[in-house]
Amino acid sequence: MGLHETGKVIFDYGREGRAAGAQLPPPAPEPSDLPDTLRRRGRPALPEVSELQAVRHYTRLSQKNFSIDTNFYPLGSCTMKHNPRACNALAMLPQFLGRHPLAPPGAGQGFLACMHELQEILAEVTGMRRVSLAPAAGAQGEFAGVSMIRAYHDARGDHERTEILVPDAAHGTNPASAVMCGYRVRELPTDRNGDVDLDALRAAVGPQTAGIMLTNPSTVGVFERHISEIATIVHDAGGLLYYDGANLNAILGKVRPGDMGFDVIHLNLHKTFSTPHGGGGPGAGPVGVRETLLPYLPIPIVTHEGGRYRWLEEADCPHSIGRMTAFAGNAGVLLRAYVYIRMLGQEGMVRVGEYSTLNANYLMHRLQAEGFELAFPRRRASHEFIVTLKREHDAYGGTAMDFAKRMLDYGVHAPTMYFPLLVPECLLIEPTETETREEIDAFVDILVAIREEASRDPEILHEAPHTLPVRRLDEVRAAKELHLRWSPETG
Amino acid sequence: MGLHETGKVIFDYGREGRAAGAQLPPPAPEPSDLPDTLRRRGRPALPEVSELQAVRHYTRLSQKNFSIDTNFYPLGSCTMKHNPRACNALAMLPQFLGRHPLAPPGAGQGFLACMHELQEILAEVTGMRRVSLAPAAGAQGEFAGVSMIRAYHDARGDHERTEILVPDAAHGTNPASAVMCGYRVRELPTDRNGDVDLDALRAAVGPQTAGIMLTNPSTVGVFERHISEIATIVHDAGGLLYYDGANLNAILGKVRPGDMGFDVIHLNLHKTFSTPHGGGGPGAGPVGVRETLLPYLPIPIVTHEGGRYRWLEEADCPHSIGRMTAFAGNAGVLLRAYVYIRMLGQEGMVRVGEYSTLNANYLMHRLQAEGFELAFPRRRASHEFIVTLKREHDAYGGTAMDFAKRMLDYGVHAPTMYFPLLVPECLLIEPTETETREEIDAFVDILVAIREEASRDPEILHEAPHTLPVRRLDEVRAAKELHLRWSPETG
Amino acid sequence: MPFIPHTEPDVREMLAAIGVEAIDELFDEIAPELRTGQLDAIPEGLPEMAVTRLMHERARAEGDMLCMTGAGAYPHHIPQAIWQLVGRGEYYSAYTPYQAEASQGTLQVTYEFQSMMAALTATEVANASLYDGASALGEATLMAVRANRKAKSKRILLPRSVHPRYRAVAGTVVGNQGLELVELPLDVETGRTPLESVDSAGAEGAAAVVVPQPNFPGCLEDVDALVDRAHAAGALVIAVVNPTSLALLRPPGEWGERGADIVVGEGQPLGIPLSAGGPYFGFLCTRKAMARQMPGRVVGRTVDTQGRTGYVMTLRAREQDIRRSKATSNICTNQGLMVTAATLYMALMGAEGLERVARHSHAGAVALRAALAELDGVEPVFDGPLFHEFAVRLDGPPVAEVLDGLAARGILGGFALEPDYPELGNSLLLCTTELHTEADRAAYVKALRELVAG
Amino acid sequence: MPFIPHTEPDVREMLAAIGVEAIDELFDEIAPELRTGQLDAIPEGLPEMAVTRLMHERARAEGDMLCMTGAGAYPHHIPQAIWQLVGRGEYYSAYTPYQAEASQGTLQVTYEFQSMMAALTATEVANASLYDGASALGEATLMAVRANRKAKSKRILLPRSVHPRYRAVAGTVVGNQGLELVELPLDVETGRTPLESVDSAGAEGAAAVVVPQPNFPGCLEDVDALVDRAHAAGALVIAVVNPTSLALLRPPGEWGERGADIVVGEGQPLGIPLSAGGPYFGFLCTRKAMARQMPGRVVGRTVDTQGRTGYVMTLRAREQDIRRSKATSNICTNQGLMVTAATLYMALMGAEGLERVARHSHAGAVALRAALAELDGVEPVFDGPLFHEFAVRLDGPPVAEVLDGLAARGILGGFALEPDYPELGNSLLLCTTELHTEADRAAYVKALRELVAG
Ligand SMILES: Cc1ncc(COP(=O)(O)O)c(C=O)c1O
Ligand SMILES: Cc1ncc(COP(=O)(O)O)c(C=O)c1O
Repeated sequence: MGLHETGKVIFDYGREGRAAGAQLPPPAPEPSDLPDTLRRRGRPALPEVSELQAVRHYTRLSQKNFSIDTNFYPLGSCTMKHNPRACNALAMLPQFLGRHPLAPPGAGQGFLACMHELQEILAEVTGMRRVSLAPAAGAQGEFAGVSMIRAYHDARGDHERTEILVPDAAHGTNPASAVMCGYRVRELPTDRNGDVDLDALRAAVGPQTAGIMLTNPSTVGVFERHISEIATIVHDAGGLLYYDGANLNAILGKVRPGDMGFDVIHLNLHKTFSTPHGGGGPGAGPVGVRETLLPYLPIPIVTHEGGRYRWLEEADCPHSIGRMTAFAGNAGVLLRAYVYIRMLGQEGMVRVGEYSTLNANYLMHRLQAEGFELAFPRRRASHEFIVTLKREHDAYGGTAMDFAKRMLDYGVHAPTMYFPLLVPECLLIEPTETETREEIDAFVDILVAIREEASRDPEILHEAPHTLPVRRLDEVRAAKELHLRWSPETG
Repeated sequence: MGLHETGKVIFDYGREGRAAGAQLPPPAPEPSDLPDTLRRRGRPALPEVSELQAVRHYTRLSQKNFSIDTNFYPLGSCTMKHNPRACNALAMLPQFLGRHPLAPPGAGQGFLACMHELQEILAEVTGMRRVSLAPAAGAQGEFAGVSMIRAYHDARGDHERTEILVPDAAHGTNPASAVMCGYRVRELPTDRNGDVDLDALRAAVGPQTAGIMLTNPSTVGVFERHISEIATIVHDAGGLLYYDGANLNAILGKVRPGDMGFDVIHLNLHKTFSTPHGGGGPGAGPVGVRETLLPYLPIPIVTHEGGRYRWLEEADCPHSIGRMTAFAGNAGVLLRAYVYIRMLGQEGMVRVGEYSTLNANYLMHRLQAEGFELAFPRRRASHEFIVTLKREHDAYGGTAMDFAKRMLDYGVHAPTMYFPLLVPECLLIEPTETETREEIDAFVDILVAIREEASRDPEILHEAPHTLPVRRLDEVRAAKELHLRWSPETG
Repeated sequence: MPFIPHTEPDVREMLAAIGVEAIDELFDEIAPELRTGQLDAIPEGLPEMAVTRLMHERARAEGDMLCMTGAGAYPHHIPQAIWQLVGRGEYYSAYTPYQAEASQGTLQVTYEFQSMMAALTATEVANASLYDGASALGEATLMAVRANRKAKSKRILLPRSVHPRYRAVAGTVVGNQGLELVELPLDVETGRTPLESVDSAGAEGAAAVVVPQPNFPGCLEDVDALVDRAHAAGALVIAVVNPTSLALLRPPGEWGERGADIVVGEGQPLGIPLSAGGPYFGFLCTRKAMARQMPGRVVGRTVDTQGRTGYVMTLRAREQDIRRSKATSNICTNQGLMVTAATLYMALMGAEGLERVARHSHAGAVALRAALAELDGVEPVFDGPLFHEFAVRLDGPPVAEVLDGLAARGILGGFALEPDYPELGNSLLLCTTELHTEADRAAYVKALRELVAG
Repeated sequence: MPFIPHTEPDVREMLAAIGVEAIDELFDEIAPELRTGQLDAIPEGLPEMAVTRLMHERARAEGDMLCMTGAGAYPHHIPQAIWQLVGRGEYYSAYTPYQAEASQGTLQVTYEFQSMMAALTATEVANASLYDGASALGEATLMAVRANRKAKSKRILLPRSVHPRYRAVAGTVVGNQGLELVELPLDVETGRTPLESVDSAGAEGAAAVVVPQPNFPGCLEDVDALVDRAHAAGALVIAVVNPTSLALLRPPGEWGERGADIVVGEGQPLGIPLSAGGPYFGFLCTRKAMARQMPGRVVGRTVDTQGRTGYVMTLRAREQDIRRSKATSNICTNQGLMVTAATLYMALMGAEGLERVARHSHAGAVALRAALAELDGVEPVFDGPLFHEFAVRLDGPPVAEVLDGLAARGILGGFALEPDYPELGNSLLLCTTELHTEADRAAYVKALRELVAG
C-alpha cells in the first residue's frame, strides 16, 4: 500500500553478522579434516536477515501477485481453477513430508496405496490400459510419450520413422518434445473452422511418420471433430497417436482419449486435477498407454501384489524407456491430485467437463452478443475459446496486449495473449468451472468498459496498468541488459 | 489493488442453493424424532458461497490489515514483536489439535509435560512460587489475581479491606478488574517524573486497603523507582501488591516482580512471550503467587507426581478461587509460548529485556535529537516511551491523531495515541527488540517528514490516510447509527 | 541471537547515540539489589530444529483416540481452508484494530461474524467474542443485572442442568459482586428443569433466569415455557446454547413469546479444534436495545470521508480502556482469531452445511442410544428428545473403570456424570457428531458390551 | 457440487443465453460413439471430512523412522516459516508470471533465487529451475553440446561416481538425440574418478566432462585437476554438486583455472521436504556468455515506464512457447514453488547458517565413520575426505538383510551400494546431517553392532 512500497530486495535488509538466530543450528567447530584445496574460501553473498525481516519481506512480496486465491484468472490453456485447500493440507501431513524416497515399501504402504489408486483412476478416466506417474510436468510427459512411440517402432525394427506430425496451433512443448526425442517435426495446418486440415494430413503421412501429437479439444478452443478419421489415417500409415492432455478439463468424464483412438497420452495434473501452479510449477504429467505400449512405460510404477504395494523398477520393466527424475516424480503433487479426485468422485469428474464447457460457452456467447469477434464463431467452445481484437485494434489502435494490461487494473488476470499465433490480436479465454456466473458477467462488463475506454482514449490502455505495484515493464531492456542477479558490488 | 476493490461482504457473494460442496457433510435425512415445537422454522441467513469464493474473499480481506508480518507496528503497551512461525506450526501439530480437554492424563503426557515446564519457567523468571496458566488473557489474570487478594484477606477474617489502589495512568483493565472483584478503586496520582506520588500513596493506604495494582515499568514508559518503598508502605498497611505483567518485556531477565516485593502477578503471554494477537486475541494471562497465596491459585494446574503429569482440580485445591474458563485456559496459546521460551532459553530471555530497552532508548534519543518533545525527558525509557505532540499541535494544528493517521500512509502502524491520558497529544511508542535499527531510523525519518508536511500543509495530515483501502472513517456515525450486522433485508 | 536482529556495530552506535557505554546502563534507575541473578531453572535456548524434534516427540506421546466425549467441547470436521487462511500473517499477527483504516480486514471479518451469529441465534446484535462459553455466562449474568433495572435483586436462577463447569466459572466471575446464583433442580425422570421451580425458586424479583438448550445431561428443555415464565416474573432470560444445534433447534431469539434476552454459548463447535480446551471463544448476542450493556468489543459499519463503506469498533464507551472502573466488563484482549476461524466456518458451511452437521450429529446420537439400550447392563438415563448427547447408566462396573477400559481400546468414551450429578448414579454422557461413522458407533457398542458384560 | 458454484437458475439462464436446452448439447460436435459410459473404477466422491480421515489413516500407515539414508535426498531442518509462507495463496495459486506487472511477487522471488544460487556456486547466472537434479544433468549435457561449438563430437564423459539414478535419467533424456555418454571408471581404492581416465576415455573432442562433488559413494573428487584436464582437451565442464556442501567446499565456479562451465544439482537440501521423492527442483548455473544456451526460464531486472525497478521473464526466445522445435528445451512448467521455498531457506539461513548445517553434517559423518570403523565386521570402504556421506562394507550378513533389521528397529539405515556398484561389495552408503544427534549416531552404531555381530 502506498508510500511504503520499498522496492527492496532481500539483500538490502541484510547486515553483516545478522542472522535468524533460532533458525540456525548451533555454532559448529571448524572442520579439521578437509584439505584446504577443497575448501571454500570466501562466503557466498547470501542475505543476512532476521526471521522477522524474511517473513515481512516475503509476505509483502506475495501481495504483489495475482493468483486464483485473489483474482479471476481466465488464462487460456492453463486451467486456472480453484486449488482446494484440503489437497494442500492433507498432502503435507508430517508423515508424507518425512518419507524418504528410498524408504522400503514396508515403511510406507499408505503413500503407495494412494499412488496405486491414482494410477488406476487416471487409467479409467482416460481409457488407457495403464498409467505411470513418473513425469514431472506436461512437457516431460510428452517426452516420455514420444519416447515410448519411438521405443515401439524400434522394437519392431521399424527405424525409418523419423517424423512427428504436429498441428501448427499446437503448444510449443509439442514440437520441442518431439525434437528432444530425436524426431523431425512436420506442421499441419488448421482449417478455417479450427479442425486439422485432413487433406494436408493425408498428404503428410507416410512410412516416415512415427506419430502425431494432438490436443483435443485443441489449443484453438474447439473439439477436433475428425478425430476418428485422423486416427485411421495415422494408424493406417503405421504411426501412433499421442494425446496432449493439457485440455482434458473440457471433456473430463465425457469423452476418453482412449476411445478417440489415442495410443499414448499425458495428463497435466496441475490443470485438470487442480494441483497448484505455484507461480510456475511444480506440476505432474502422468502418462498412460494402450496395451501395445505397456512395456515402455517410464518407471517407477506402483504395483499391488499379494496385498502389498511396491514399486516396479528396472528389473521389473526391462523395456521401460527409463526414469524421468531420480525418484518417483512429483510425489507431493500426486498426493494433491489424489485428494482432489477422491473428493470429486465419478460424478464430480463428469461435472468438471460439463461446467467448464458451460462457463466457456456462456462467456463466449455473452461476448459475442456484446459485439466482440470470435475466432471460430460457428463452433462450440470447449472449456476455452478465442476472441480476436483485430477490429478494435484497427478502429482504436489498442492491441490485445493493451486490453490485457488494462484488465489487470480492473482486478482480473488477463487471458492468454497472442496464442495461438494464427489468430491476430487474440485472447484465449478459459473461465474454468469453479468460477461463478457473476464473475463471468463482471468480466464481460470489464471488457466492454475497456473497449469503451479504447474508443475514447486509447492512451489509458496503452499506459496500463495504472494501479499495480509497477506500470508497464520494459522487456526489451531486460533482454538487452541481462541483469539476472543481485551482487554485493553492483546491487 | 486499484479498480477491483469491491467492498463486498461475504453475503454479497452468496446465491440460494450454492454451497462449498466438498466441505459439507453429505445430505442427511430429516430428523423424525424432534418435536415440532423445538424445531427451527426458517434457515439462518448465512452465506451460500463456494470454497473458492470464501478463500478469495478472506484472502483479499486479509490484505487490508496492517500486521507485524507486514509492517513496523510500534504500538505502545502492546509489545508487537515478531511472532516466530515455529510457535504456530508446532502448537498446531495434529495430535495437539485433536486432544479433547477432558482426555485423561494417560492419553496425553506430552501436552501436560509442556504445560508443567511452562509453569516452572514462568515462576522462575518472575520470582514467584507457583504459576497457574488458567486465565485466558491479561484482564482475566488481573481478575484472578485480585480475587486471590480478596481470598487471602477473607481467609484471615479481614473483611474490612474494600479498596484497591491504582495509579491514574494504569491501563483501564486494572480498575475494571478491581471492580469486578467487588472492590472500590482509589486512584493515585503520578508525579512529574512518572513515578507514583509517594505522599499521596501514604495518605491513601489504611485498614481499608486490600492492595495496590502496579505495572512496572509503568504505562508511562518508565521504571517505578520507588517500588521498594511502595511495597513497604502497602505491606505495612496490610495490603498486598499486584503486578500487572503487561510490560514485563522491558525487564525480562533483569528484574523479577517477586524480588520487587509483589505478591501476585499476571503475565501477558501475548506480549512478552510473543504469542500472536490475532487481530484482538486470544492471549493468555497466567498468574503467579508467593507462598502466602498458594492455596488460592485458579485451577487447573499441572502437577508432576511419581513420574506422571496430571491436573490439580477442585478436590486438590479446596481453597482455589476456582475456574476461569470451562477447561484449561487457552492451551494452544500456552503451547506457542512454551515453544518460544524453549527457543529463547535463559540467555535469550535476558536479551529480550536488554534489546527492547535499547531500541526504545535509542528511538527516544533520536526523536529528541530531531526536536520532538518527550513526556519524561529526564528518565530512561523502558521498552517504550511517550512523545507529546502538543508543540506541533499548537504550532500547526495537527493532532496526535493526524500524525498517527498519516503514519499509516508511510506504511508504519501508528503508536498508541492519547494514552495515558495525563500527557496531552501523546504517542506511546514501543519498538520492541525484534525490529532492526534501520527500521527505527526509518521511523524517525517518517515522523520528521510528517512534521514537515504539517508545517507546510496540515490538511495532508488531517485528510490522512490517503493510500489505504479507506480514508478516515466516521466513528461518530458508527456509534449513532449502530449498524452492527448485515441482514438479507437491509444489507 | 534468537529473534534479535542487532549486529555488534548496531549496538555500539546505538549506545553511542544514547550516550551510554553498555546496555546495562539503561537499567541504572533500578536499584541494584533488585537485579535478577541466574535464572537457573530455565533451560538453555534450543535452536528451532531441536524444539521441532522435541514437540514432535511430545505430540507423539499424545494419544490418538476415537473421541466420543463431548461435555462442552465437540469434535467436528474443520474445513482445511480455515486454518490455512487464519494463519495468514495479516490476521495472525495484527493487534486489536485500534487504527481502523489499517485494519479493515479484521474489522470486516468481525462485522460478518456478528451478522452470522445474530442470524444463527435470531437476535439483533452480537459482540466480538468473550473468552469462552463459561465465562460468557458469567458476563451475561452481570449484564442482566445491569440491564434489568426493574429487578429488585441481583438474583439469578441457574438450572442444575447447565454445564457444571459453566456454573463454577459463573460463580467465580460473579462471586465478588454480590450476585446470588440460585440453583434450579434437575428432574431425574425427564432430565429437564421443572417448570414450577422457576417460580418456586424466586423468579419474581430475580434479574434473570438462565435457560440451557440442549442442557448438559443432553436433554431438551421446554424453552418456550421457561422463557415465558421468567418474563412473566419480570426476569430476563439468558439462553445458553450450542451453536451447531441451532441449525435444527428453535433459536433462542424465538423462544416463548418474546425470545431470550441474552444468548451466550461456546463457539468451539464452529471450526475451532479441540486443542486441549482452548483457545475457544464465547459468544454473546442480545437485543439492540441492550447493546449498550454488552461486555466486549463490537464492530459497526460506517463510511469514510469519501462515502465508502468501512468498519470501526463502536460503542467504545462501554469498554475498560475508556470507562475504566465503570466499564461493562474488564475484558480487553478477546478471542479474535477464533472469531476469524468461526466466520470462515460459517461462510463455508452455510445454513445447509450447518444443518447437515446438526442432523448427522443428532441422528448418530439417536442411533447410538438405541443400540446401547439393547445391551445388557446399559440403560439410557432419559428417553426424551436430544440433540447430539445423551446419558446412559451402567449396571455393572463403575464408570471410571469402564472409561479406563475404553481408553485402553483407543476410545475416549464419555464423561462420568456421577461426580457432578450423584442423583444420576453410575452414568456416562456420550456424544456423536458428523465425524462418527456407523463403524465408529459399532466399535463403541462392541467395546462397551465387552466391558460391561466382562 | 464439489467446487462448482452454479445454482439451478444459473444453469438455466446460462443455457438460455447460449441457446441450448441442456449442458449435454454443448458436446454435440462430438460423435456419439465416442462418448464415455460409466466410469466404474472411479469411486464415489467423498466429502472433505471423509478424505481427511482417510489421509490421516494413510499417513499413520507410514513409518516414522530415524533416517540415515541420503543417496540424493537429505533430511535437513526446514525453518517453519518457510512452508507457512510458501503456502500463501498468492504464491501457491499463481501461474507462471506471464503478466509481469501482476506477478512481481513471484518474479522478484525468482530473481533473488537466481542471485543466491549464483553466489553459492560462484557462477554468473542461474535459471529458474528444472525438474530435479537428475533431469538437470540431462539438460546440462544437451546444453553443453549446443554451447561447445568447437567440439567435434556429441561425446560426454560421465564418471561412474555420479549418482546412478542421475546417469540413468541423463541416459533417458539424451538417448534419442545421438549423444554419447562415455563412462569414466571409479577407483575402488580412493573412491574417486582416476584423472587419467579423462584423457583415455576421450576428453579430446568431447563436448563436456561431468564432475561430481561430492560424488555418489561419498568421496571428494580432485575437482581442480579434472576441470583443468577437461578444459585442456577443449571440453566443457558440467559440475554436479550438493548445494549444502558449497558452504564448505570450493564452489564449482572456482574449480581449476577457469571454473566449471555449467553447474547443476538437486535443490532439495535447500528447504524442501523429503516428501517421498518430490517435488524437488534442479538448479542450473552457468557463465553469462552461455546464458542464451540455457534451458528453462530466467528472470531479469528492468524498469517500468516511470523508471521504477521491476522484474520480467527474459531471454524468452530460447523457450518452447516462442521457439517451438528450436527451443533450448521442452521445459515449460518448472518447479517454481520449490524455488520460492529454497529462496526463503537461503534467506533465513544465510551464509552462516548454511555453513553450520554443512559443518554439523560433515562432523557427524566423520564421527560416525570413525565409530563404525571400531565395530567388528564393519569397515569404511574409503578413508579419504568426505562431505556428509560415506560407505561402509559389512563382513557378515548381506546388506539387504541388515537394512531390514535396521528398519525393524525404526532406522532407515542407508543405501545398498552393491546393485549399482558390484565392485564395492557388500556395502552401504550412509548419511548424517545437522539433524542427527550424538544419540542418533550411537543408536545407529548399537543397532548395526547387534545386526552384524548377531
Ligand atoms: C496445450 C498444452 N500442452 C502442453 C503443455 C505443457 O505442459 P507443462 O507446462 O506441464 O510442461 C501446456 C502447458 O502449458 C499446454 O497448455
Ligand atoms: C498495561 C496493561 N495491562 C493490562 C492489559 C490487559 O491485558 P489483556 O488485553 O490481555 O486482557 C494490557 C493490554 O492491553 C496492558 O497493556
